[in-house]
Amino acid sequence: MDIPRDKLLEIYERMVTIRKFEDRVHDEYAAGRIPGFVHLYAGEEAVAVGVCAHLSDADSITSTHRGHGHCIAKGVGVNEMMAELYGRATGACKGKGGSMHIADIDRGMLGANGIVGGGVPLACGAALTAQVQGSGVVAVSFFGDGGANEGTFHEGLNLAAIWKLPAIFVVENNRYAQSTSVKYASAGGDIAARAQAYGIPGVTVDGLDLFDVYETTGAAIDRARAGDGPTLLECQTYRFYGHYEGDTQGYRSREEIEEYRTNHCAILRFRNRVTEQGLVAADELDAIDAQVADAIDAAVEFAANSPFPDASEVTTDVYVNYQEVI
Amino acid sequence: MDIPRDKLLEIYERMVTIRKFEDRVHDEYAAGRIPGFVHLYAGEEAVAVGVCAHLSDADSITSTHRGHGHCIAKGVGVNEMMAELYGRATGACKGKGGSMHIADIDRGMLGANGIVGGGVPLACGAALTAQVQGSGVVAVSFFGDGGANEGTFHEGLNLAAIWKLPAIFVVENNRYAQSTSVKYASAGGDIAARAQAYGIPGVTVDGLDLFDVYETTGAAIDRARAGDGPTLLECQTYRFYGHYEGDTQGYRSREEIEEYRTNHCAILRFRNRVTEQGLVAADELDAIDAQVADAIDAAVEFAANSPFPDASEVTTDVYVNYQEVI
Amino acid sequence: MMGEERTLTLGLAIREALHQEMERDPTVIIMGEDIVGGAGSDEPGAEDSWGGPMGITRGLVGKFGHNRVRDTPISEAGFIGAAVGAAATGLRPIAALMFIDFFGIPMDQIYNQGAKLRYMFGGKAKVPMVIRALIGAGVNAAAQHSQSLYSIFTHIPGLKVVIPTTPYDAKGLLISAIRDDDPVFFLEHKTLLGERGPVPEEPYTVPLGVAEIRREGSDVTVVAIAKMVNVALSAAEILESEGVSVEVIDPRTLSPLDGGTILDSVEKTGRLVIVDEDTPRCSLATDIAALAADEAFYSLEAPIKRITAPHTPVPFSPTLENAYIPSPEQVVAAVREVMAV
Amino acid sequence: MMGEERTLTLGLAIREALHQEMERDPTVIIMGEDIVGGAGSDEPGAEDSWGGPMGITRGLVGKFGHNRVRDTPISEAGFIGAAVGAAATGLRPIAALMFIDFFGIPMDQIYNQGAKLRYMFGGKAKVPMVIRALIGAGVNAAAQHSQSLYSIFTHIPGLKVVIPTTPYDAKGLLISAIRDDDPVFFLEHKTLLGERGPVPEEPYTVPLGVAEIRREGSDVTVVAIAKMVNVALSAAEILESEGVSVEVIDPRTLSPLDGGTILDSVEKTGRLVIVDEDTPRCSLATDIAALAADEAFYSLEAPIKRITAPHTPVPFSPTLENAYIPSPEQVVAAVREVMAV
Ligand SMILES: Cc1ncc(C[n+]2csc(CCOP(=O)(O)OP(=O)(O)O)c2C)c(N)n1
Ligand SMILES: Cc1ncc(C[n+]2csc(CCOP(=O)(O)OP(=O)(O)O)c2C)c(N)n1
Ligand SMILES: [Mg+2]
Ligand SMILES: [Mg+2]
Repeated sequence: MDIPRDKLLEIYERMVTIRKFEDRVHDEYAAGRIPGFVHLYAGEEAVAVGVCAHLSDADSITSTHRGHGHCIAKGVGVNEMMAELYGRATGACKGKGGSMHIADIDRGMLGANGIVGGGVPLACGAALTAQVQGSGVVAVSFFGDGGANEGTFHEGLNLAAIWKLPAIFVVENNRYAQSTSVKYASAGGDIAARAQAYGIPGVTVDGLDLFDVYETTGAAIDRARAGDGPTLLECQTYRFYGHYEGDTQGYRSREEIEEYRTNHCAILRFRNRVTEQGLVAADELDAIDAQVADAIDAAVEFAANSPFPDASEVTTDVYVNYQEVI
Repeated sequence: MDIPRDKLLEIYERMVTIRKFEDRVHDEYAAGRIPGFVHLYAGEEAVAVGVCAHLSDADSITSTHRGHGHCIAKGVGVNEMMAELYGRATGACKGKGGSMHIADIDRGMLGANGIVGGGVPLACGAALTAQVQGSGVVAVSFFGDGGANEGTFHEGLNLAAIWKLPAIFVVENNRYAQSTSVKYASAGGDIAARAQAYGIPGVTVDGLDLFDVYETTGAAIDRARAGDGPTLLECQTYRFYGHYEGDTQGYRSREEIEEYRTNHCAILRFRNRVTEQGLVAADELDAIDAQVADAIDAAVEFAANSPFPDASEVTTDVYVNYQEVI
Repeated sequence: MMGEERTLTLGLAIREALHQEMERDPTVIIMGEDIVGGAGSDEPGAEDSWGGPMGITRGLVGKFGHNRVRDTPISEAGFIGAAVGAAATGLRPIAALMFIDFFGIPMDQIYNQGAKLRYMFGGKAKVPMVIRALIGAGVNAAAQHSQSLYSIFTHIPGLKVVIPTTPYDAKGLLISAIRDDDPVFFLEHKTLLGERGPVPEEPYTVPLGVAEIRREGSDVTVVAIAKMVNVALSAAEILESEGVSVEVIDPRTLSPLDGGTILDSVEKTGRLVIVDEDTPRCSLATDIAALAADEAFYSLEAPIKRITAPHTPVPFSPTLENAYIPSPEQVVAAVREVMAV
Repeated sequence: MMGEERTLTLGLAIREALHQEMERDPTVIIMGEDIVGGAGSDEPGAEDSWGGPMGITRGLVGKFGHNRVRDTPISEAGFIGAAVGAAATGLRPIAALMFIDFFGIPMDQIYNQGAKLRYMFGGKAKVPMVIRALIGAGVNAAAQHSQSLYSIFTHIPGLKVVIPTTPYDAKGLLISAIRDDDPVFFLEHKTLLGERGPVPEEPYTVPLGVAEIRREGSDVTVVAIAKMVNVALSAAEILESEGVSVEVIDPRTLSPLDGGTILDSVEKTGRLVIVDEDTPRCSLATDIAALAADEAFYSLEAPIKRITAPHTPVPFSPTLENAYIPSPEQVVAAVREVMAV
């Protein structure tokens, strides 16, 4: 599957945006400027971007507690994202959601999710809307290796399979769920193979290789749009930061992390491949790096200069309409 | 696997007891003497009996809304069972549970269950007790083809597999969940094959053949006791009555039911085999038939002559102890 | 039939509302276990052989097709969560949970997802969906098929909770619920489904959040929920013969609650008794009592009495279940007690 | 250190109770996601690197081994249901749900199975288990990690609900909960875990169902739950300077509730304010108000006021979360209002 040059540049830009956004959030969090619980996506960029490169605003995704990468990949702006993490009124969710619920429904991003496995049924629902309306759009559910042990995984995949919903289920197997190894928690040891239980294709993907993710997802989306039903993709990847900001990471070694950061960086790998194959010039990518760095600086400035929501906002947006009609 | 003669007689007695008990409950219900929601097990006797023939009171089972057969197979007495269905104080649950919650924990029968899929985690728990205590006992969870689509199936099997719990999961695939065919609701079409997702054995069993059920279960129990973990058995069977008493059964034909009743009766098949092979004489079995008929009559009499629980009993047995200590 | 009002059972009023709303709005879909029936069967005539636990949804698939009328596997978290996702992306799903007792399976999808999406997203989403479920004791269905539980959904911000007690209200409230832009629990007391009453043929709405005074009275206010409205009305009959005038209020919607109608009545009568089939702790009964103990305090002439189910599961045996469900006699006794002051 | 009381944080008091009870009783086991940590890692030293979300269970596996101290997959219905099954067959499991907000996943196993087995089986089973979970707002953890929700568990017959507010009570109540033969929710407010106070080294029990008067007073009774006890005590300080004497009651156990202590106090003071971080509808706040509006009616001199979170999800932004959580100022205002009568 050949990726057009423009798309390659966009893909690179999105991956770098995720990386720099997360690196910056790490620093902002450490400096005490971002409150709450934060889970960073750095290291896993090729998964979100490789999948979402196929999607338009009309396609839906559901995400996880580790949702910043999915937002950026789906085209959510970094200004409103950073403002949301800062808890500001200009944030993507007006400061009401924060990192764990960051969303932009206009871009088809149905929210980060504080509930592991919580997004799987929601994605089935978005795919159901597509099917009922014959709109031709698809829905993607991202979730972790840990999430694949929740009952919603089973119920969602079975439902999508019998209804042949246009859904793609993307397991981000980053080897850990909090501190627990996937080897301990997942019986069978092969998450992609769980697809067989539902009679749907299950594919193991090198989640650190943008091209592998992109191609496999493309095939899955074609299947979905053709009415052939869902696909399960297990993307093998790795997270560079701790489970959450503050995690002391006693469950894995510095060396392991360094090995991945140095030798299995999806962005570097992408950069090397496209430059070596002469698809894109290195200085074009450097220009993107610089651009993105500026955009992240600007986002922080935007966030820091934005007002906090007024306290009166606490009781708005609960319902569309909750008047007692007398 | 050779079954001792005594065991053959016991097996026959239990199967016939289930059949006659259910036939009688059908009549009693129609006559308005049994209230509530009732789901009959007739037709599926070989599953409950073939499995429970391996179990002692120290082994546990969890059951379903269709629980009478599991009770009888596990050795619960028909007097207290019938009295329970009648809602009497002498019932197995003092009239508090009824058909959907009939239980006898002293016999390791952890209850019929009004929640489809509800028993799977409970059985994991009983198996966990066995493992923690090193008692060597096992736990069996019975559930339906429909129940295999609940999230608890997935969570329970994965948990049992990673902990190598001494558990056996028995799917009673009677082809329907209420009015819905397993062909519609279960993606993949092969429930036993779902075991692969958890790296455990999954076996398709002729659930109308007592011997097949007995042998396969025996192997699964050996595995469980040896510390090799759980097994999934899919027993293909058929229910003779409607989903519940009152079901008009528009979703299947009279012919289909008649075909099973006549040509796929597990009891008849057992009887023919043991008599043809000369393992047991037909008149011994006839004697059991007569004995059981008397026992069922006696059970109805016991139930009908038992008192209803006193209204004051409504608030007892909620807690072991709920005093405010002042 | 000029001049004669058409009557329907409550169950058929619901069916009519479903038909009319599905006709009016192509985004309305309906899903649940066996709401059609016979799915996957090769048998001719098997289709539509079930229609949900009470046959109410029979006939829908023939008119609206399988795309909009869907049987689901037994996967409540899966399909109710799918209804949430579908609602957030442009449909108006009606999901049938069958018995409210099953809420423990899809609860996360209901309360952490469906009820909160709008708020968490800063008001940028809406989740217009209806969950239909059967509630209540009275048919010996025992501990896992007889609960009321509406107190729990009323507790959850982001949900609305509706309980009709008459066929007229059932149709009008369901149409309102379907057209509403928020997630609504529409609860049907299983013993009321057969009740018959006048129901206009044309579609109409009964607004959410408006109580109905079922009987006017001046001595004591009785607020009663679902089947307890009938229990309260029976008690009122008995009490009338003793010269006590009872006002019976049916909130119809528990969230939002029409507190105004209740408080006005208590201000008039000075006495309040609440009849609630749900269990007593942290319940609608305590909710309404607390409201009056704050906002109608100066009108109160007697303690506020609550008649509820006991703090126990629902028992199976008829003698026990009868003792479990609040009775007219209990209401009469409570009213006599507050009148004796 | 003769004469000097040993102090511990509330979190460490919980850890000590776990150690002592596991030592005392070999049937006590503990399970939950990452309660050990590092499971499946080949890394030396990975084991026990987590200890649950707050590190409380660190150190248990070294002493009691993997047979009794188990990390679980992310499968709340699976492992909490397994705890129910284990409890019914002879163990005393302690299951860690991490955040109470996750209750929607295992709820069926908790409320339809664990809470009802005994009743449904006619008293022939017991289910001695403890579910530990973090509750409460105050750390900007947003809508799905900040809820209180104890009203829902209090509503359910068959469950007990315990919330300690001091390290002393945390240890003693947890030991009682573990020894108790019924299923108990043991709820830990995440902002109280670091609070320090005297804790005896030897095992001791604090009985379930007994409230504690945290501050004696004569003008108004304030019943406060969990972190709200501190909010009420701060309010009481302010009010004292205005000459108002506030009695602050900490129920400690929500089910069973020590109604006697509350009613006695209201009979003495004639005024009641309830402070509850949970959302307002069908809540502990309404529960306690309803109790007093019935059984202490004749002592009441003023409306019963409830200070609670609003009927909204928990917001993320600090300005909003601060507005969400009941404050001492709100309590002061409510007390002034009832004192003005
Ligand atoms: C239902 C639920 N259970 C537990 C948690 C706590 N929790 C948050 S993230 C996490 C691990 C998730 O692991 P995985 O699915 O592999 O995603 P990853 O963090 O590796 O991206 C856990 C247990 C939660 N948020 N929701
Ligand atoms: C959680 C839950 N969902 C739905 C139901 C309603 N219900 C009762 S039995 C049943 C069908 C079960 O089918 P299956 O598991 O195949 O068992 P069978 O009745 O065929 O023995 C359904 C949907 C229920 N009791 N519990
Ligand atoms: Mg992971
Ligand atoms: Mg079946």
